[in-house]
Amino acid sequence: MGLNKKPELMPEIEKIRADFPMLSAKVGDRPLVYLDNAATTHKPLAVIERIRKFDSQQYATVRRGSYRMGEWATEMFEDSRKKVAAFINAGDHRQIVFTSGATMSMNLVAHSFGRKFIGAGDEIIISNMEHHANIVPWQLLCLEKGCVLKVIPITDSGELIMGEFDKLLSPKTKLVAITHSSNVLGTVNPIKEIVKKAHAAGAKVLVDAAQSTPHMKIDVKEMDCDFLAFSGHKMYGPSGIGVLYGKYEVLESMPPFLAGGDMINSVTLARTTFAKPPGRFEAGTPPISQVIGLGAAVDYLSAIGLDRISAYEQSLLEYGTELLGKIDGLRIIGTAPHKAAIISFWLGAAHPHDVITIIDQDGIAVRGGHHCAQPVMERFGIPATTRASLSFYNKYEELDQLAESLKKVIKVFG
Amino acid sequence: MGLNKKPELMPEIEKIRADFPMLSAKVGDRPLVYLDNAATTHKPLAVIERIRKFDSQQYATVRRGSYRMGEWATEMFEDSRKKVAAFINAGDHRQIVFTSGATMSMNLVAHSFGRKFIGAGDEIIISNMEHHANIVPWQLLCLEKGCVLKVIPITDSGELIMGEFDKLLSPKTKLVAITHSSNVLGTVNPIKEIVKKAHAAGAKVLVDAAQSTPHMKIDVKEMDCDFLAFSGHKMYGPSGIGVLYGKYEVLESMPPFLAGGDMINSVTLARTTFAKPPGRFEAGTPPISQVIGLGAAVDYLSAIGLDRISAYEQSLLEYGTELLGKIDGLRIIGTAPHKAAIISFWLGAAHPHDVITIIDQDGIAVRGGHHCAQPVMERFGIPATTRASLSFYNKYEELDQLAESLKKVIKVFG
Amino acid sequence: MSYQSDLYQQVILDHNKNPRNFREIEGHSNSCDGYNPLCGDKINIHMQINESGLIEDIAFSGSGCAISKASASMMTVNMKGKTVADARVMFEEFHKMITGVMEPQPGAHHLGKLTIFQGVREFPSRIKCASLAWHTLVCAIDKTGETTIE
Amino acid sequence: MSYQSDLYQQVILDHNKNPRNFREIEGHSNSCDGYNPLCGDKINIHMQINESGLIEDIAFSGSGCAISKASASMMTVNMKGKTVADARVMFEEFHKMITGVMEPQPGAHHLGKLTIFQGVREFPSRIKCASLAWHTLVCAIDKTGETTIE
Ligand SMILES: Cc1ncc(COP(=O)(O)O)c(C=O)c1O
Ligand SMILES: Cc1ncc(COP(=O)(O)O)c(C=O)c1O
Repeated sequence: MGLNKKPELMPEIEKIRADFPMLSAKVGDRPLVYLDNAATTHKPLAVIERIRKFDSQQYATVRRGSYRMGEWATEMFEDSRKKVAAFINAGDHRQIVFTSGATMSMNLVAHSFGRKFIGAGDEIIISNMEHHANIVPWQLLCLEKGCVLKVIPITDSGELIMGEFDKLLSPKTKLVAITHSSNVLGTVNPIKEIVKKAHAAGAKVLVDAAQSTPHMKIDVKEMDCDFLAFSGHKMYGPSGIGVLYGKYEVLESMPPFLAGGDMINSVTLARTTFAKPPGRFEAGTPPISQVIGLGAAVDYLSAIGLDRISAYEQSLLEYGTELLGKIDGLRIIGTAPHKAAIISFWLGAAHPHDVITIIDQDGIAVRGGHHCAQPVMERFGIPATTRASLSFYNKYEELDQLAESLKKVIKVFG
Repeated sequence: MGLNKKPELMPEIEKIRADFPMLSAKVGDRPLVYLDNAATTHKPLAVIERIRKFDSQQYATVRRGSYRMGEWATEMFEDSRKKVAAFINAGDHRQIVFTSGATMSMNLVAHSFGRKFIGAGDEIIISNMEHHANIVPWQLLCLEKGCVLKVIPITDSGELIMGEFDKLLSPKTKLVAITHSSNVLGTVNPIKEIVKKAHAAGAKVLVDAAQSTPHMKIDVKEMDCDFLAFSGHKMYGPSGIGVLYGKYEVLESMPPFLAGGDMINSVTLARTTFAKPPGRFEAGTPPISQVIGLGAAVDYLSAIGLDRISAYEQSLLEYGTELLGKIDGLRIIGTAPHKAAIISFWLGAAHPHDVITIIDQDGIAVRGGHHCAQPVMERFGIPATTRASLSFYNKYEELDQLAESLKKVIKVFG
Repeated sequence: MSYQSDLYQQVILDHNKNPRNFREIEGHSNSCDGYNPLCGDKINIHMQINESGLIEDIAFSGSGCAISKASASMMTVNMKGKTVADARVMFEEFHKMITGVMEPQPGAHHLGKLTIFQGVREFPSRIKCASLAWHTLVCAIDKTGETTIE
Repeated sequence: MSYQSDLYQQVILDHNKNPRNFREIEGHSNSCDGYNPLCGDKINIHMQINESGLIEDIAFSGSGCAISKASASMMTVNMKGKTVADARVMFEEFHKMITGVMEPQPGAHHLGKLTIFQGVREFPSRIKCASLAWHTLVCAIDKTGETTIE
């Protein structure tokens, strides 16, 4: 290894950067160096313009079988569903439920699947590296139902201790809710193995893919998971849109969650019958323009190719890890061999909050805090980390800038 | 009265129409005549451009106290909250909860307030003119909790029978959930009186304002309601965004509903404490760009003035009612003296579904169906209505076109 | 494309105004309630099928638009005297025709006068109106009792 | 605006590195745990207040950024020997200063050296860091036991 820039992995990087208007933004007088991609990603013009075009030339409400303008909008809307299905290799597009975000997708499973199929004494297994969105819904469910939350511990490098998972699994396990990739540690978990074992124990598996869909090829058929949740805004799409993939027969076994228009077949004041999935779970007017925009994001990512994106981001990760590793007193949190391009660290002298304020003056945007993953902080005995999370639109030079700026921090606090 | 056009009520109508790119859309070779505003409204350039600008020059995630880009975005985001608060005269902006839509707002109340404060034998009063979004959440709640749903009947003209409401009210009543304005009949209900009586009986009141916020000045302080729910996309804002107003002390008494990031104060794997409202009810990354866009919509409406909007729309309503009333065999459903600019009708010879297909050929977009309000259909003994719902961007001439086109329908089915 | 020549042809308008077999069959052997939740249409089919699978009688009731009513009316006219097996074949053919999967060349199918519905393919939101009665027919044959097209 | 001259002045960096009164008080009369959920900062305040409302001793513990730690440290130094009433006045003044509501003209307030925190107003996301210790102080005086700034 060594400090090895491999720009040949993304030769058109400048062309790509030009696709993202935000990447030429300035913070004060400094160009923005955006390294907070795990929080949210910027949108390519293709997405911004798709939404604008839809809103100004094609806008209508959907799914109400009406005039042609509405039919066309419905067609585009359902077309996005098919694109998303193809993107994660879901096959049948009726397995794609549109939600308002990954958080909502997981809450949907907790309320609909959870409240129906998980009872007193049953167990749900999560891990020590989950985002709050994949912890709190289960805590609330267990408070209500009397089920028990079990936690797969993690190693010092930030990997699941699979042997402990094996021990936690039992006939009581009804659900394993696990992140595909940790938003703090970067760790990519062995989902296929987890699903296989969980299924053998009779449990369903929900995968929190909020951090993986933007960065690696997802194949739900190969994973064989029962649910997969993710957000549009983390994969270069609009805010306000998320996805819940669910196996059709599982979705079909679930009661509705939110109630309102479009999720019913017939309503009388006495009795109501419900639509089939995905409609059953899409009450009310959906985020129409955002669904259209998500379709454009999927097209954009597919055109570049997830394999190329992964390869380039891995090279950025390797470079950044080496580079930051050389900084005195900097401790990287999350060193699993199989990880996404996220570098969390603890900088002895300076608290993450101070780090971000100082490097922000250089135009560098990274996150400092607990990243909505407090149990990870506890596990590593630190209150917070500073996190640089990378995208295929980042450059090696931006990591150089980060390293330089961190050296200033050390000088201030030295 | 008489067929009286009063263009002087909106002298700048052509300027206004030019603000809405969709209004110059074509359906085939015909200009779009958009009369389906109760389903969804088109967006002025001010909204479309605000979103585009935010997404391309100002985008960042919010509420995570971080680099300046994120602080600025948070400021704009919270500024929208203040704008929305002012728009409905809410006072304290912490009483504005952002949701994904009116449907979600009502579900939030059902799950959080409802599941905590409404139990077996308690009663919820709704009316016979509710949208499914204000029926089904309560049906599901009552199925779960054993509470009882009571329904205020309506007269042949489509008004609430207030004497019956008085009889339904009792100490058992925990909630009155009522629409401000019916999406089928147009009826505007006497909310102030309802709230007064409900409060006297010890019940809280939720107002479904999805159909009123775009058309009349809303003053929650004057109404004194406990909750008010509405959607961005019906008030010239983006899709994917809604609002729940709640009195602060009521919101504060409620447990969280959706769980995830940002709605908590601290999470351990054992125990979690929750944030104060509105944060408590805004789990996960919010619909950031849509909140910003909603702020722009509020600005746009306020600049024109809700009073002028109401006056002009009332004149359109009067004109349209007269005009369509002259058509042979056309029966208007919903003839309350106090109604919003919605004209639902039943055209003897032709089923609404046939009506919309035929007039769609003339570029006219109206809705045909049950409008997610099947109990209204049952009440009037019809399977569906055709509905023209008007906006301040409509013109008298568009109503003339509708009338002409309906005459063609009659010729076909005569 | 014109709605008058393609969709609302005289025959269809006539069946809408004067639907055939618009009644119930007392003591029917088969029945089904069909719903189209999108537009609220309801079609109820009653059938009398004998032991050898012959459709001796068929009737419909309910409410719906001109397309769904005319489609139901013409279907019942065509079904009487056919076998259950014939009915299934025609359902398939009809469905393929209105969704544009099959061109209704003369002689290549069993639809006869029902080809009048081919114009529906130009009006995607109306396809379900034309097919509701047919889905309900299959449901009645299968004795499922209730069907919903979404 | 520069982070070095406005925010991270030497005095602040020094209090961060060598916080004063960074300890617990056994048998304290008043205490409170303060949280800033946004950044995970926690500050615990212990106080010894006598019958006449005099702050005889005050100390803090917990974890946080340089701003919150230095703010807590300098606050404890300033509070010792003051009355509860003084403390409340200073809380108001401090809060007004860091939010930019009040200009810290010499003589017009009781903040003394604490005006060094006025630069925080230029860093809105850091205002809560500077105020956490102060909110916790008021909470301890009120014997509320726990406070969260949101
Ligand atoms: C009266 C009324 N309430 C609630 C709703 C639901 O709004 P949304 O679909 O935007 O959630 C609508 C619109 O469909 C409505 O007309
Ligand atoms: C791993 C993980 N899961 C879930 C979420 C929640 O996503 P959202 O806030 O878009 O609902 C996030 C992002 O914050 C995340 O990183």
